[in-house]
Amino acid sequence: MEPLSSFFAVSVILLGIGIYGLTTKRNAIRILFSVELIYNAANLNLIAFARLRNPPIVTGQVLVLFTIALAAMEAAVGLSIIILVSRLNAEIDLSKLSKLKG
Amino acid sequence: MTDLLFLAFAAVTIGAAILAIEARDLVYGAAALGIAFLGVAGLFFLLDAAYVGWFQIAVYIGAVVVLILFTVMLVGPKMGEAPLGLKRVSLLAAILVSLLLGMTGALANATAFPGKDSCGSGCDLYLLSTSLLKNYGVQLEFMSLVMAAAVIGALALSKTDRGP
Amino acid sequence: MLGPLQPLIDMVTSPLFLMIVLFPGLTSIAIIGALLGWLERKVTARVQLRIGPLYASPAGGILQMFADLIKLSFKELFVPENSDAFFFIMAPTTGLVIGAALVGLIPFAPGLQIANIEVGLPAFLAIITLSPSLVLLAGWSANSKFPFIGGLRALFQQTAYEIPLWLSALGVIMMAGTLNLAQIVAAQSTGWFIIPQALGAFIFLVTSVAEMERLPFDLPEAESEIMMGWQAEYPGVLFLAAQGPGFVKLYAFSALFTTIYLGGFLGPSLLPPLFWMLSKTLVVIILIMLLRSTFPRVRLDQLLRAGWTTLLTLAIVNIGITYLLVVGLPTF
Amino acid sequence: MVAQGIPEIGAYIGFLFVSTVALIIVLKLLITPRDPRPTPEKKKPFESGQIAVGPGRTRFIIQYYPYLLMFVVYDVIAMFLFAWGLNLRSLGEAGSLPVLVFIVVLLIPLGYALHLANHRENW
Repeated sequence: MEPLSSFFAVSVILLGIGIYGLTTKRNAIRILFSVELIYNAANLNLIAFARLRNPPIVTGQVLVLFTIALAAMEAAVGLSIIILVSRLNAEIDLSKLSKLKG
Repeated sequence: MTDLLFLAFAAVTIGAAILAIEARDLVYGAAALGIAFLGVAGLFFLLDAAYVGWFQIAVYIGAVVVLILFTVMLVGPKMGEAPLGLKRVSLLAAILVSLLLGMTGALANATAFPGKDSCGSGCDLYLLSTSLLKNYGVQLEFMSLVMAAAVIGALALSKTDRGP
Repeated sequence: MLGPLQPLIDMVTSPLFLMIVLFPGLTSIAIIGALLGWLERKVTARVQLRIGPLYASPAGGILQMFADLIKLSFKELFVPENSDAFFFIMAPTTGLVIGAALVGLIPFAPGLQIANIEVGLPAFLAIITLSPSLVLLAGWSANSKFPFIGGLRALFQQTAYEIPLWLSALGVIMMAGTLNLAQIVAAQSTGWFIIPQALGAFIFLVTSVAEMERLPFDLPEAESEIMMGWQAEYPGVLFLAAQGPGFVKLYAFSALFTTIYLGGFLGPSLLPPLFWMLSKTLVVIILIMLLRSTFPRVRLDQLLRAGWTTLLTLAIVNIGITYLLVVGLPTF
Repeated sequence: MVAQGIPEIGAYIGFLFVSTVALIIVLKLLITPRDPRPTPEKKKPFESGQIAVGPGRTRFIIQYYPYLLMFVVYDVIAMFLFAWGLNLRSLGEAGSLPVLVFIVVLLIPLGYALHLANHRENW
C-alpha cells in the first residue's frame, strides 16, 4: 500500500504540466487541454484528501462529481467559441487574435 | 499489486499529459489527453472511488474527448501552430514547475500523511447518493441552471445562418 | 521438483485465469463470434428464401466463418498511403478489446463472472462510450473519403443513441436499487423486469441495435452508399479486427438485455443456470437478427431526430412511470 | 464478494489487450508475404474503382454539431440520475424533490434545441 502522499505528488505534477501548457502555448485548443489537466489535478486532490480524514468522508467524491460536470460544460462552451473564432478569423492562435484591442 | 498498478497509472497519466501538451499534431494531443484522463480514472479506482472513476470515463473520454477530436478535425490539425518565441515566459514556467516538483519531493518525505487503510463508510455508494441529494440538493439545482445555460449558450454560439 | 514453476502453475489453474481464457473469456468470445456470424447469414438467408452458407462442413456450413477467418488472416497486410499508421492500426485493435471487455462484466451463472464490481451497469455503459472516439479516429486515419464520412456518421449515431440507452437502463436501477449486475438478477427472483419495464426494454433494444451499427441503423457502414464506411480501407487481419466487435457487441448486448430484463440465469432448477442464460441470450440474438432482415435502412437526419426526440421523450416517460411504480403517487 | 475497485476487470482488460496485440504481431510476422512491398496502385485510397481526387478528409458533416454538444450535457445528467436512481427507495419522495426539479429545468434547453431544429433544414 503506497501512502496517500504519492497521489498528491501525481496531482502536483499534473498541475505543473497544466500551468506549463497554459503559459507557453498559444493555441486555443492546447490551452483548453491545459485547463482540463488542471481540473483533473484538482479532482485527484479532492478525492485523496477526502480519504485522508479519519474516518474517510464521502463529500470529496460528491464535490468531484460537480467539478467533472462543470469541466464538461466549460469544454462544450469553449469549443463552440473556438469553432466560431476559427470560422470568423481562420486562426485560433490567441496571440494573433487582437481585433478586440481596437 | 497495488503498488505496481499505482506506478503504472501514474506513469501513464504523467506521460500522456506531457504528450498532450507537447505533441506536434493536435489529433495526437487529443488522444493523449484521453489516455491521461483514463490514467486519472485508474487512480480514482485505486482510491476506492469506483463510481467517480466510471463517471470520469463516461464524461471525459466518452464525451469531452470526442468533442475535442471533432473540433480539432474541423478546425484543422495544423492550424494555430505558432512557434514558441516566448523564451522568458517558458523559462518562468519551467522555474514554477520545478518549484512545484520540489514541493512534491517535500510532500513525499513528509510523515504527516498516513498510509491509506480501509475506506469504510467514506466510499459507500448509497452514502454518496444520500449526501448528493440531501446535503447538496440546492447545489444540484444551481448545477442544473448552469447546465441549461451552457447548452443554450453553446447552441446559440454554434448556430449558423449559412448552410452547412 | 516443480519448485520454480509452482507459481506459474498456480496462476494457470486459478479460477480467474480459467474464466479469462475459457468461459466467459477469450476462447469463448472467438468461437461464439464466429458462430454468430454463421447464424446471422443463415437467418438472413432463410428470411430472404435463400440457402446461405452450405459447403464448409457437413452440418449446413457451420464452419463457414472459421474458414473466412483463416482466409482473412492470410491476406496481405499493408497500410494505405498518406494514412496515419498509428491510429490506423490502434483503433480497430483497441475497439476489439473494448468490445470483448464488455463480456467480462456479465454474470453468466452464480460465480461465473469475471469481474463482479459494485457499479457493473454504469461500467458497462461507460465502456460503450469509448467506442465513438475510436471509430472517429479510425475513419480519420485512413485519409480517404468513404472511411471519413463513415466515421463521422458513426460518431453522431452512437452519441445520439447513448442517452436513451442510459436513461432506459436507469429504470432498471430504480426498480432494483443497486448497480451490481448480479444483484439486479437476484432482485428479479420475484418477477422479471420486462413486465414493469416494457417501455424501457423496447427503448433499450432499439438503442442497442443502433449502438451496434446493425441494420436498420447501419449508416456508418452502409455497403450500398459508402462502401463499408470506416472499415473500407482495412486489409486482412485488421478488417477482422474491425468487423469482430460487431459480433462481440451483439453477444454482450444480448447478454446484458437478458441480465437486466429477462431474469438472467434465473429459471426452473431442472437445468443449470448457464443453460437458461445462454438460451435466453440466443432468443434475443435471433430477434435482433430478424430486425436486420425485416426493416429498411433509415436516413441520417431521420435517425438523429428520432433519437433526440422520440426515444429521449419515451425514456423520460419511462422514468416517470418507474418513479410512480416504486415510490407511489406524489402527495404534495 | 463484491469488489469495489478494478483488480479483476483491470486484469481482464490488460490480458485482453496484451493478447490481442500479441496475436496481431504474431499473425503479421507469420503471414506477410516474403516480399512485402505493395505496388503503388495497391496503396492508393479506395474510391470505387476511380482514382482518388482531392484531399481525403473532406465533406465534413458540420450541421449536426449541436447534437454533439447536447450529448456532452446529457451524458453528465444521466450519470447524476444514476446516483439518484440506485437509492430511490430510501430517499423516498422528499429526497427525490431536487432531482425532479433538476429534470424539469433541463427539459428547457432540450425544448430550445428542438425549436432550433424545426427552423433549420437539416436537423
